[in-house]
Amino acid sequence: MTDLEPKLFVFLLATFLGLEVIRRVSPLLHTPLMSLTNAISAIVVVAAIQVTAEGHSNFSTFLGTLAVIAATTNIVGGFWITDRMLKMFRRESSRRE
Amino acid sequence: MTDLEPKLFVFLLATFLGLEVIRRVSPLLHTPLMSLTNAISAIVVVAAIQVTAEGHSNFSTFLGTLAVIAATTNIVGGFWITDRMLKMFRRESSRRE
Amino acid sequence: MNSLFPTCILLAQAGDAGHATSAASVLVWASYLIAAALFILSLKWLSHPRTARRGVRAGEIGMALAVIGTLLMYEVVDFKWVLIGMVLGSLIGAPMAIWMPMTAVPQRTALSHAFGALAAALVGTAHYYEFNDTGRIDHITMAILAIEVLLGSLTFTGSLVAFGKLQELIPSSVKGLPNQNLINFSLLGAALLAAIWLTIFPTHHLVFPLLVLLGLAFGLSLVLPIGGADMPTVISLLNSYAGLSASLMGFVLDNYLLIIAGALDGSSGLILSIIMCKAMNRSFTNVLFGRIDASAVASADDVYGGKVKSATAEDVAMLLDGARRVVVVPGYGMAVAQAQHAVHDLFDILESRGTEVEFAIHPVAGRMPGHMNVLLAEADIPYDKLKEMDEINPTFGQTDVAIVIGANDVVNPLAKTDPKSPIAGMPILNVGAARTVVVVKRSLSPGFAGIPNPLFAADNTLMLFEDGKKAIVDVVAALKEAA
Amino acid sequence: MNSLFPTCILLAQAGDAGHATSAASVLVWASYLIAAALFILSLKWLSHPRTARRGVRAGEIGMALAVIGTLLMYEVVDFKWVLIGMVLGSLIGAPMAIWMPMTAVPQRTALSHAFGALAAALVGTAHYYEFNDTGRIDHITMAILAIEVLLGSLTFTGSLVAFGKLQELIPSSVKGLPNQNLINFSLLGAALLAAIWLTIFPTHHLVFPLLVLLGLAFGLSLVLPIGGADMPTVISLLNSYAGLSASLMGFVLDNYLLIIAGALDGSSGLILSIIMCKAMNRSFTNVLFGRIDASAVASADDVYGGKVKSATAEDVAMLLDGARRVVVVPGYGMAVAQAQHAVHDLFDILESRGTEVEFAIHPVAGRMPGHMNVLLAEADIPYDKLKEMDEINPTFGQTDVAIVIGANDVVNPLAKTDPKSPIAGMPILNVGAARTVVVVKRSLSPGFAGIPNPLFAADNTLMLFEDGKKAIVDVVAALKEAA
Ligand SMILES: NC(=O)c1ccc[n+]([C@@H]2O[C@H](COP(=O)([O-])OP(=O)(O)OC[C@H]3O[C@@H](n4cnc5c(N)ncnc54)[C@H](OP(=O)(O)O)[C@@H]3O)[C@@H](O)[C@H]2O)c1
Ligand SMILES: NC(=O)c1ccc[n+]([C@@H]2O[C@H](COP(=O)([O-])OP(=O)(O)OC[C@H]3O[C@@H](n4cnc5c(N)ncnc54)[C@H](OP(=O)(O)O)[C@@H]3O)[C@@H](O)[C@H]2O)c1
Repeated sequence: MTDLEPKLFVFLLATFLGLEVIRRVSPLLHTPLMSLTNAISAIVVVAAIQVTAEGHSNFSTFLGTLAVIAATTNIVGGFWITDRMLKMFRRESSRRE
Repeated sequence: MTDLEPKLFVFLLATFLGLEVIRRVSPLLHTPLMSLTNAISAIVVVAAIQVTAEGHSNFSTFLGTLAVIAATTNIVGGFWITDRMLKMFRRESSRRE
Repeated sequence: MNSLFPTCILLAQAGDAGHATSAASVLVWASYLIAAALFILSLKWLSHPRTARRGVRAGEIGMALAVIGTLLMYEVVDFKWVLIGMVLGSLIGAPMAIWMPMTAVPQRTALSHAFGALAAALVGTAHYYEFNDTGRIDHITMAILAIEVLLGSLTFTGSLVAFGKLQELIPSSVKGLPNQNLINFSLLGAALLAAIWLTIFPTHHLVFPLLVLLGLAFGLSLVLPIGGADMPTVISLLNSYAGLSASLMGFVLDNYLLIIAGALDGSSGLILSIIMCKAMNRSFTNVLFGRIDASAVASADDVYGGKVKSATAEDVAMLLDGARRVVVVPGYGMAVAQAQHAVHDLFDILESRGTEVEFAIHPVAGRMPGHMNVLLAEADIPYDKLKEMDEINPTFGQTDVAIVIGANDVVNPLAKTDPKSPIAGMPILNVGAARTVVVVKRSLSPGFAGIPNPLFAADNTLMLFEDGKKAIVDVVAALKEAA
Repeated sequence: MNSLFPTCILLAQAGDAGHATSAASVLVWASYLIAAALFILSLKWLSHPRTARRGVRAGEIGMALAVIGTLLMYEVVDFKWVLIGMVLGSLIGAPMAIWMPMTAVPQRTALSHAFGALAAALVGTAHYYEFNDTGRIDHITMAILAIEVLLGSLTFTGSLVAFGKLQELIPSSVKGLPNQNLINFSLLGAALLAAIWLTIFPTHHLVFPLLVLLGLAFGLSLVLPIGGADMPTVISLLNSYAGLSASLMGFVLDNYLLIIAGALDGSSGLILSIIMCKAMNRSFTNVLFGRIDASAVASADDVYGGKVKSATAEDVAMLLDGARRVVVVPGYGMAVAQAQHAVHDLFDILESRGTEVEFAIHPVAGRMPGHMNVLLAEADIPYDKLKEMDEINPTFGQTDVAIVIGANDVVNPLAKTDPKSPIAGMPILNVGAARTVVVVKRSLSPGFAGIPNPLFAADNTLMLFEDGKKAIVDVVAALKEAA
C-alpha cells in the first residue's frame, strides 16, 4: 500500500460529498437510490479483475473469479433494475415513454 | 512533485464539494461568503512558511517572507471581517448579541 | 524533497499498475478519474425524477469506462477467467433484473448487498494470501485489510439472513436466544481480537480464516433475531458497511475510484438508515440490540372487543360515491396483495368523477424506503399525487374518505398515546381525522410491530376484511355499476 | 506492486515532509486533514445565518491547526523570517479588519484577492528557482508551476486595478483603447507561449521573469477598461483564478490541504460570478471583452423632458403617513451616502405606526453580491425583512409606497423594454407596480450602466433630489412632527 495521506483525504472528501448529494435525493426515489448506489459500489469488480488476471496462484484466481461473478451480477442487475424503476415514474402531465 | 493521480482525484472531489456546498449559501450571506473563502484560501501561508523556513537562498527567503506577510494579512483580515459582518445579522426575534 | 524522490515515483507508478507500463497505468487511472466524476454526477442527477434516468446512464458509462480501463491494464495476461466470471455474472444478474417483480425489491436489495460484500471479502482474502506469500505486508495495510474482510464477511451473512427473512425462507418467528446480545458481543470481540492479532503478526496466516469465520458468524447472530419490521434499517446499515469495506479495499489496492465509490455507497446507506430510524423514532442500538417485550403490548381483545365495524365493497363504493376528497394510504399489505394496479383503476374512476384523490406515503410504509412510491409508479400513478407525511397530515381534516390499504403500524394511534408500545413516538399518518376511514386488510392480525391497532375500533372506521387486491377490484366494480 | 515499493514510500513520505522526520510529517498531514474537514464544515455552516458564526470559528481553528502543524515541521530550521512576516501581516490585516467601514467591503475584497494572488505567485517563483538550482524539475511540474504563476500574477494586477477603481483611485472614466481586445489576446498568447516554452525547456530560467511580467501586464490591460458596474463580476472571476492558482500550488508542493482550500475558494468565486452574470443577463465574455456602445443609449432629454416630478421630504412624509405597506429599495447610492442607519430610523418609526415595511434586495444591487444585506444588517435591520427579488416582485401590486434609495439600474424598466440597452434582459425590481414610487438620489445622472431611467419620468414617480442620508433623515423628522 502506498502512503495513507492522499487516501484519507480522498475518503474524507468523498464522504462529505456523498452525504451532501444523497441528502438531496427526494424520498420518492429512495428505492432506486438504494439499487443505484449498490450498482455503483459494484465497482469492486475492477479489484476482482485485478486479482483474477494477476492470478498469482490458482487459489487467488479462484477467489477472484467468484468475486467477478458476484460483482458483475450487481452491476448488471443494479443498473438495469434502477432504470426499470425510474422508467415507471411520470408526472401527471408527461405520459410514460 | 509526486505523482499526479491522487491530486487530480482530490481536486475533482473538492471542486464538486465546493460547488455543492456553496450553491446552498443564502444570497443574504454572499458578502461574508466572499471574505470567508478568501480567508480560507490564505492557507497558502503554509506554503509560504515552507519556502521561508527551508530558505534555500536569500532570494527565496525574501520572496517567502513577502508571501507570508501577504497571506497572514488575508487570514487575520478575512476571518475578522467575516465575523464582524455576521455579528450584525439578526432575526426579528433574537436581539443582537 | 530529496533527489531520490522522482525515481521512486516512477517505480511507484509502475507499481500501482501491476504488470503494466507506466503509460498504460496513466490511461487506467485517467479512466478511473472520469468514472469517479460520472458516479458523482449519477447520484446528483438521481435527486429528481426528471434527471434520474440520465443519472443511471452516467453510472453505466462510468462503470464501463472503469472496467475497460482495467482490462486494458492486463493485455498481456490471459484473462479467460475474468471473462468467464463476467459472463456468468451477467447470466445471473440479467434474469433477476428482467423478471423480478417490483414487490420483491427489498429482498433483491438485501441479496445484492450480500453479493457486494462477498466480492469485497473474497478480494480481500486473495490479497492477504498474495501479500503473505511475497511477505510484503506492513502493519497498517494488514489492519485495514482485516477490517475490510471482517466487514465484508459479516455483511455477507447478515444480508443473506435479511434476504431470507424478507423472502420468508426464514420464518420471521425466529427470535433471538435469551442472551443473544452477550453472544453477539463476544463474537464481535473475538473477531476484533483476531484482527488486532493479525495486525501485529501479519504472517500468522492461520488466524485469517478464523477472522473470516468469526465475521460470518457475527453477521448471522446479529441479524437472525431482528424482527422483519427492522430489516430495512438493518439492510441500510449493512449497505453502509459494504460501502465502507469497498472503500477500505481501495486503500489497500491504491485504487482511488474504489475509495470514492465505496464512500458514496456507504454514506447513502448511512443516511437512509438514519431517515428510517427517525421515522420510527428508534435508535440504531435499539434496532440492533433492542428486543420488544411482549408484556408491554396491550391485548387485542381489550382494544377491539366488539367495537370493530366491518363493511362490504358496496358500502365502501357508496361512501366514495359522495366523496369530494379521498386519500389512499398504502402499506406493506398492498405490496403483498400486489394491489397497486387495482388501486390505479380506483384512482382513475374516482378522478374521472371529479373526486380529488391523493396518496399518503409514510416514510417507512412497506418494507423499504420509497417502497410504496415504486409500486404506485409501476401502476402508472403520477408521482405528484404521492404526498409525504408532513405534507398530507394537515389535510386529513378536509378528507371525506381515507382508504387504508394494507397499512397498519404507520397509521397506529398507539404510537402517540401509548408510551410503552414498541412504536411509541413514531410519527404516524393521522387518518383518524378524516370523516370516514376504510381499512382494507384480511383480518385483525397485527402488522410487523406485532401490536393491535385502536384505529380499527374507532367510531369513524369501517373494516373491509379481504385480500387487498380483491377488495379494491370489488369496490371499483361496485362503483362502475352504481354509475 | 514491486518489492522496491515500500522503501520508496518511506523516502517519499520523508520527501513530502521536507527536512522533517517521517513521524513528524505524519503529524503534519494529520493536522492538514483535520483542517480540510474544518474548512468544509466552515462553508457548510455559513449557508445559514444561524450557524454562520460557528462556520467562522471552524475556519479559524482549521487555519490555526494547519499553521501550527507546518511550524512543527521545521523545529530545526530557524524561522525568524516566518515570524517577522506573520507579525507584519497581522499588523496590516488587523487594522483593516477593525476600522474598515462596511461600505468599503468591495474594495477590501478586491485587495485581499490581490494579496492572495501575490502570495501564490511569490511562492511559485521561489519554488521555480529552487527546483532550477537543484535541477530537479520535470515537465509536468513545470507546466503546472507556469500556469500557477501566470494566474497568480494576472490576478494580482487585475485585483489591484479593481481595488483602485472601486476606491476611486483610478477614475472610472478610464476606458479601453480602441483595439483593447487585440492587445489583451496578444498579451495572453505571449504569456501562454512563454509557459509552453518553459514546460519544454524548464531550465531556461530567463523565460520565467518574462512569464511573470506578461501575466502582470495581461492582468492590467484586462481589467483597466472594464466599467465599475462589471467590477464585482470581474472580482469574483479573479477570485476563482486565485483559488485555482492556490490549488495548483498544492499540486506542486504535494499539499492536499492547499489543493482543497484552493478548489473551495475557486468554486465559490465561480458560482458568485455565474449568479451575477445571470442577474445581469450578461455572459462572461461580454463582461470581460464586451464594450458598451454609447450610440445605442437613448438620450436623457427624450426620456425625462419635462416629465419629471420632484417632491420635498414633507410630501414624502405625508405619503408615508397614510401608507399600509411600504417597500424600501436600496441601491449603490445608499452605500455611498452611508444612509443605512437613517433608513433604520425610518423603518422603526413606520413599524411603530403599524405600517408594514419590507426591503427589496436585487441580486446585483450595490457593488457586490449581498452588499445591501450587509449594510442593512449593520444598521440592525432584521434579515427576515430583506426579501429577494423573486419573492418581493409579485407584492409591489399591494404596495402603497416604494422608496428607491440610490438604486437606479436595478429598477430601470428599459431592461425589459429596450432590447438595445446595455442592461437589456436583466431582471429588475418592478417598483413601477406600486401605487406611488419615491426615488431618492442627488440628480438625474445615470447609474453605472450609464443610461437614463424612464422610471424617474413615470406618472406615479416622485423624485426627492437629495443626498440619500440627508433625505431620509429629513423624511423621518417630518414624520415625527406630523405625529
Ligand atoms: N418501509 C421501511 O423502510 C421500513 C423500515 C423499517 C421498518 N419498517 C416497518 O414496516 C412496517 C410498515 O408498516 P405498514 O403499515 O406499511 O405495514 P404493517 O404495519 O407491516 O402492516 C401490514 C398490514 O398489511 C396487511 N396485509 C398483509 N397482506 C395483505 C394482503 N394480501 N391484503 C391486504 N392486507 C394485507 C396485514 O394485515 P392482515 O394480515 O390482517 O391482512 C398487516 O397488518 C412498520 O412497522 C415499519 O416500522 C418499514
Ligand atoms: N451588486 C453586484 O454584485 C453587482 C455586480 C456587477 C454589477 N453591478 C452593477 O451595479 C449596479 C447596481 O445598481 P444600483 O441600482 O444598485 O446602483 P446604480 O445603478 O449604480 O445607481 C446608483 C445610483 O445611486 C445614486 N447615488 C449615488 N450616490 C448617492 C448619494 N450619496 N445619495 C443618493 N443617491 C446616490 C446615483 O445617482 P445620483 O448620482 O444622481 O445620486 C446612481 O444613479 C448595476 O448596474 C449592476 O449591474 C452590481
